[in-house]
Amino acid sequence: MVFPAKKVLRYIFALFFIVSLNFFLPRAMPGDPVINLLGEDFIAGKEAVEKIREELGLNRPILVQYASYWKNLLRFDFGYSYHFRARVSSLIISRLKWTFILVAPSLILGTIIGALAGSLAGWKRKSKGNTFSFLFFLFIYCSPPFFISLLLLYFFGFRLGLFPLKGFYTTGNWIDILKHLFLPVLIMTLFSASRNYMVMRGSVLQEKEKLYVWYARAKGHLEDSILFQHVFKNASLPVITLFALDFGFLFSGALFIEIVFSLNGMGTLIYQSILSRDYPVLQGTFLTISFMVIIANYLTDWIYNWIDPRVRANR
Amino acid sequence: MIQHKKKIAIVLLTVFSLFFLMTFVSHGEEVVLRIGSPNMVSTANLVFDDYLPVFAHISNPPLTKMNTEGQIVGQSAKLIEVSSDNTTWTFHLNDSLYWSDGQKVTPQDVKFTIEFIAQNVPWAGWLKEGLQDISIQGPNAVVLKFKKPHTQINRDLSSYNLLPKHIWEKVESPQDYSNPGENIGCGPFYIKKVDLNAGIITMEKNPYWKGQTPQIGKIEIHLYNNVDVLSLALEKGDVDTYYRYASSYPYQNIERLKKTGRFDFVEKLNIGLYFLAFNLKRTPMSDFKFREAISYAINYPEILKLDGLDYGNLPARGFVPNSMDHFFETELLTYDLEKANRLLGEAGYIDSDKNGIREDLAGKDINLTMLVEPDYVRRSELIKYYLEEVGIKVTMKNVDESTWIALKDQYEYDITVTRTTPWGMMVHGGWGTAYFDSRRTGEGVLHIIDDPIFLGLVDGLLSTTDPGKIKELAHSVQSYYAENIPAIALYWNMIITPFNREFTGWQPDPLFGIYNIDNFVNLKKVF
Amino acid sequence: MKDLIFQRKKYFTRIGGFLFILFLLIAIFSHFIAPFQLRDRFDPFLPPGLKHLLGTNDIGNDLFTEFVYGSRTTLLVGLLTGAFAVSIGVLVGLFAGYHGGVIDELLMGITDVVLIIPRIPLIIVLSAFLRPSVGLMILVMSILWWTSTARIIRSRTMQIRSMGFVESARCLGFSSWHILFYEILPNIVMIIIPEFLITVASAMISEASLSFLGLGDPTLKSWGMMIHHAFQRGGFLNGMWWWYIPPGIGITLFVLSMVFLSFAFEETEIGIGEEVAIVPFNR
Amino acid sequence: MSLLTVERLNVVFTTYQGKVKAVKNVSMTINYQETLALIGETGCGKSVIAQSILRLLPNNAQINGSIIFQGRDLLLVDEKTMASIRGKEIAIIFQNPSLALNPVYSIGWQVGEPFRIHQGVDRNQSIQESVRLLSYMKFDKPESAVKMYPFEFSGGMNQRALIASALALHPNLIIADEPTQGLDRTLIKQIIEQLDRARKIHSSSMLLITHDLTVARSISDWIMVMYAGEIVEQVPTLDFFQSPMHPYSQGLLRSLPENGFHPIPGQSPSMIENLSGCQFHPRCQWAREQCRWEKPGLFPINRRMVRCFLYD
Amino acid sequence: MIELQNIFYEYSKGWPRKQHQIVLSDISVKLCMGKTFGLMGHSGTGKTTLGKIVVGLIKPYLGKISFHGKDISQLASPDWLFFRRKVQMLFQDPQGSLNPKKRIDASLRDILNITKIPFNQQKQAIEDVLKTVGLSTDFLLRYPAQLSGGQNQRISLARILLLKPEFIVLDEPTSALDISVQAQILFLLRELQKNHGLGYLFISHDPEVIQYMSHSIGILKDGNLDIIQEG
Repeated sequence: MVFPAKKVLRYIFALFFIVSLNFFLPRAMPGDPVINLLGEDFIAGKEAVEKIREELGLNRPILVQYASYWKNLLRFDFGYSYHFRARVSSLIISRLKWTFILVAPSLILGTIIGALAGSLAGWKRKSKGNTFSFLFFLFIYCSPPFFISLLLLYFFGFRLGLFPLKGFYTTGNWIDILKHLFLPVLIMTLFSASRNYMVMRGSVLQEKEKLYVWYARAKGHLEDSILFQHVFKNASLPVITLFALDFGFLFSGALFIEIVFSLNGMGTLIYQSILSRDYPVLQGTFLTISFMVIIANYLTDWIYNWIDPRVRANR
Repeated sequence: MIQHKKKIAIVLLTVFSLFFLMTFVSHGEEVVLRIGSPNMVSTANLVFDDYLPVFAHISNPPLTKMNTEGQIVGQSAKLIEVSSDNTTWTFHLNDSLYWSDGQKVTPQDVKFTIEFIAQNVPWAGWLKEGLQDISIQGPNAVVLKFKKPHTQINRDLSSYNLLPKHIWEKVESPQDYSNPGENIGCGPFYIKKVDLNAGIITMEKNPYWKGQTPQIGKIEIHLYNNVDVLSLALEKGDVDTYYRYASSYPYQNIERLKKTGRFDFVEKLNIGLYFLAFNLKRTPMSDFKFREAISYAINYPEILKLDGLDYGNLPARGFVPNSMDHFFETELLTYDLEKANRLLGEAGYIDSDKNGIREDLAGKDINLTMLVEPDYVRRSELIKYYLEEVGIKVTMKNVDESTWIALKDQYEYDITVTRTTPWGMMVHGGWGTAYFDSRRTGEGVLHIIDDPIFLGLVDGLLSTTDPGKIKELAHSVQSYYAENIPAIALYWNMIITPFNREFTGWQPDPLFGIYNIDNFVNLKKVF
Repeated sequence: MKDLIFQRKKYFTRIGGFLFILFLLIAIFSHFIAPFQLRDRFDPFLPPGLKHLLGTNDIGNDLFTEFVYGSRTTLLVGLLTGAFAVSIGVLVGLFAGYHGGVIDELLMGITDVVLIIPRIPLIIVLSAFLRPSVGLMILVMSILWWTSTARIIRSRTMQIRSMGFVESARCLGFSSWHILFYEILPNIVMIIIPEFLITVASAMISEASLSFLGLGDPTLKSWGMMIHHAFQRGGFLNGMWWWYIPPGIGITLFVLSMVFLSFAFEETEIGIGEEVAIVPFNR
Repeated sequence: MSLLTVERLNVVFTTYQGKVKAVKNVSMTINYQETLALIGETGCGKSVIAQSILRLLPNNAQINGSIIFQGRDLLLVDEKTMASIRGKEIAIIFQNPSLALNPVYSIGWQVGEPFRIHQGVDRNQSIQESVRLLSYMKFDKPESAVKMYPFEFSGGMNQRALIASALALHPNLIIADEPTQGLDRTLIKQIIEQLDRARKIHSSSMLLITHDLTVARSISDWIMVMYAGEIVEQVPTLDFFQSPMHPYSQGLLRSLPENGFHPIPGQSPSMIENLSGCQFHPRCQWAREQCRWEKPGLFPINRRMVRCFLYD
Repeated sequence: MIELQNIFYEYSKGWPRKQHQIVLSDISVKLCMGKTFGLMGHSGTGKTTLGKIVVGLIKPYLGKISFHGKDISQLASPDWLFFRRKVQMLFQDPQGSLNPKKRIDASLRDILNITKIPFNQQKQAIEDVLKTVGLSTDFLLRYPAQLSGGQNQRISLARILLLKPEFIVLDEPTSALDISVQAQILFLLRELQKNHGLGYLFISHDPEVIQYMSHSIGILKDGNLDIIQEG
């Protein structure tokens, strides 16, 4: 699959910008860059600090530092966390896996459920079921994620005792993992679905007045088959765009859910590094998420290309 | 579409009921003590993690410990000797200690541990600088020789876990050594697994443990990011007790737990406390009369009730709580608005322009900058209200922990609310001197007193190991606090630990609470 | 049949408008509405009653008073962020869409980059380096939240630019400035307003979420902070719903009112173009 | 026996500005294998009649009257039956082919759609069928054309694809709603010829809606002139061009290029306001006092009908 | 008089490798005041592009346009403004050439404002121009969507007339209109030419309309202009 050079260039530029931001931010912030780079949790004697300053090359000209920063990044070296006593890259990889297990099903389920329910709601606005689903998703859409998480945890986890309150697993077999993941994935799915629902509903509302819909009707299609054979594909284009954005959103949303459910994923990693002001980890996670979003954008373009012939031809 | 909806509903129902059924999976027979803790372990490192070293105190017991009476006694070391000039300390090891792989604990292990700490742990810099020589004496004794007299080394070593030399010397970079699997230990339990994805640290019985045999078979430490969720887990029965280093179970949640009828509570007066600190390098805080007046402006009963839910005692002018060794009774702090106003007036702080705010001696409105850390917002808010009651304006400055440290080190504040930990109360000269001695630095250290009298008392404490002399000096320090009020204790609180009634025999110590070996070997499951 | 739809829309609009104005009035006239001062203290943990409509909190402050005053901060954060972010987005979108060419490539390149930056993590990184404060939060959100607006405005501007009246205006000799702000802007107001409302909503939810993480300014009285304290001080566990539900519902209702209002604008304009439906709502 | 009979059709739209009476008391008949051309100005209600026949009006429309198609009243049958009639027995060609085609599906997929809907043919076979239909419509390379998308075609090509699709199942009635709108003159001729040829081969009837008199003249058998929602003249095509009777018809013919672009003075009335009397009286040079107050009926003269007091 | 000399125009597409498509090649024509030049051609042959080049909305790739003997690309600001006002264009889509969010009144007043007509004279000017295009003042408070195509086209014409132009490019002004309305507009345009001595460049694909309107006629095909009838 070849892409227009312009798009690729944009992604490269975006990556370049984010990496640069990540490089200059700690150096531009008030305070000692050593502390800004190592985290405030890091306590060491003066000698040690000087030694590390030397190691990090903070005495060298900023452009030289910048170049070596890039070199490190290309080797997937995000630095070292004194708080976690580990390389940031290995830390992120071990956490990313779990967050992915959380995010991927939510994203897929959320997109499917949201798109289906949303298209139905846009198509037949008057039915009672759609009014209900509209109000339901609107409520989810308008609520802070941590709020919903705690409420669901309280009712399903505590009151009804159906699900465990923390962790990815206890024993580690797949049923156990599913049981632990059910509530977090449910909540993330709801959020993802609510966003997709709103977009899909609006999109179908716009599409349904278009001439090709009337024409499909004139050909003898029944209402439901117009929706699924004609409108759905057109109306889902904005949802696909959202897919990439959703990715970043779910990673941030996962933050709150991971905290509430004590899940040892990227969100908790971010949270722990906030608490200990572990800047290398914060920056590493930030970079990773940005990178994931760029990849998701790339993927989105790909899907978009595949669905919309107009885009394909405009290359 | 209706059919579709039905299908979806059926699938959802099936999945749901499947999960419902799975909740009835039963557990094994072995007696397991499950401890819930919000102290999130972030890496399986026995030395550098924030909290794993605390949890490892029962698997890799330090040389010394604090007993339930608050005295430092030997743990892995059965006998501790100190030379008369306080420079040479000899630790005779308990000879019945074995690592969980069957090897005997040797003085080499201790030597390795202390050298490792001195070399790698930044906050143990004093050890690196002060240590002259470590040698092994006989089959089971280690001798530490210091460059200058060190009187409290037994206490300072009570927090460093013993490391097995035969494992750690093979590790390539021990600074980064984190091991989520089995960690060899020499306590009654050893760490079997640190599974952060499950949020569980599993500890199993050390088969070679020669001391009192524990009644429980296994300890699981369950980690919760969120305290409320942890409280729910307690209530639900997911965990049996609660442990948070140097902190109590949230007071607000106690009543609720009591109602379940399944829990009892260990109540222990905390050695640490919350206090209001003055920046003595600035006016008007440097004026004793001002501080004295303020000490009457604070509504102690109310702050105890609101902030501590009455789980604690009213404080005395002597600062140090009565749970501490060598407590010396001083006059209780009292709330007397009239007196506070009168004293302020007498000291010359009068509101002459009638704008509701008193002026300082130079004639300017008093506007105190109060540093507020996120965790101390409520207490700080109350202090602000109290001071405004007597005509002193307070501006709250929101800072995070690191900024707080930076600003207090630069004396860029007027007042602040902070706390002491039990450990902090005991280090340095003890009795809180660590926080005030102007010659010290450190995270929570305020270093605001440079009065030679006070420094003399501290030096006295630092140069003796004689119990009688220590007691005398401890009393003097408390009198000094009472007479000079460099800081005001807000209240003395309790550390409350809920536990499942099925377990009995709890023996908390003042330093690490329930988390000590004596406690765990004595615990019994009743039902 | 159509009447029914109109009525439904009116219904939503009325609820939305009513709630919006209600909250706005509460924020503006806090002094008159609040029964007590923020600093007044009573018995702690009182349940709702006649004297204290929403009971009292852990240090005995009247929660209704706190709720009323808290609306100020929360609404301020939301409305200011919305205003700033949407202004940036509208300007960028207008210029990119109208001028096209290199300017468009450049502005849209920047938009894409900013869109890719994960918002909440960046705010977290920034608040970690700097100190949390309302100003910072508004600033950071404003410079991150404008992208979707810019995209939509751009695509609409491009559509409008190709319409005859813009060309005709150019031909008649109007300046670019006149064309942008007098000819094109009135035609995109209908998209700007829902974008504004959605941005406000998103900012408010973010403020609350960050406060929950402890990244808010704890000395400030906002709804997010109320919830933060409720969770910190056992309000949630002890079922003191009167402590955390009103601010939570407050946020949800205000956001809801915004969304309802935005629907009113959305549905009058049909066939705006596909991108309008994209309402990225990042928290 | 007629194929389609419309009787007393009234269509009212409810809008923000008020009630719009788009079609007022229209009756008409289309016989087998005949073409009826409905002509009139933009907005006079021509398309509404077409949409009423297929029951494709938006929700804010109210229809009254009866539309008898092959013995069934289309306004009374249920939605499922109606769907089975659409595309199979009555096909429609829209005036904006590029918008009527779905942008994200290939031409072949869309042209062959009637086979899938009404005959349960599978996807591949339907595309084969559309190759056949497109070659029939004189597409150069029908095999590659079916893989193209509407945006890759010009308006004229899309229109031909639409016609191909409409004729797929040999419908009895084809409704062509301004099929030549916006196309070049040369193309118009070509498309109209193809349309007429196809109609004749399938022996279908056609309802042609247009404002282009030239188009109407070339293929229609009957002409029906509409003005402001009413039928003002119904007449065989030849007679119409020879001797238009209604003053509006006369005006229309005079404004044709070949007759020297002589405009009718004034403007057509708004459909919201209720104009009393003859709808054309403000612009009519023969208007008299009676026309102002009294609505003329449709007066039959020979084979034609005229709504004017002049022929009372 | 407007003179086009050797006009070239090409359309480029794609990035980074551009594809060029020549739209107009070497076109030279003289457009006179008071006369109509009819420009014919199929859709997509660049008729509208040529029209826009004449009014200066698009710059040609090569070539010179002179207005009263002066090269318009060399014009200084006041002269350019003069040219901009005197040479106008009427677009094809009647509905689209008026701002849908503005009442007719405001659309007209905008023009009067840029020509600096004082407010108290505006009302008279608007009444006059509406009379010229054959509309009543009732329309002033309506929006373009409430008018028919022919009425909108009249308003567009009124806007142009307010600038007192010398030359108007008419880009298929009637192709979207009904036959009867088309006749009205064409009639009006001829009246205006007679009364004001306007020059027209009349663009259309309809030979009959071109014949009816024009003094001289050119056909645009494959980028070349063939003049088939000299006026």
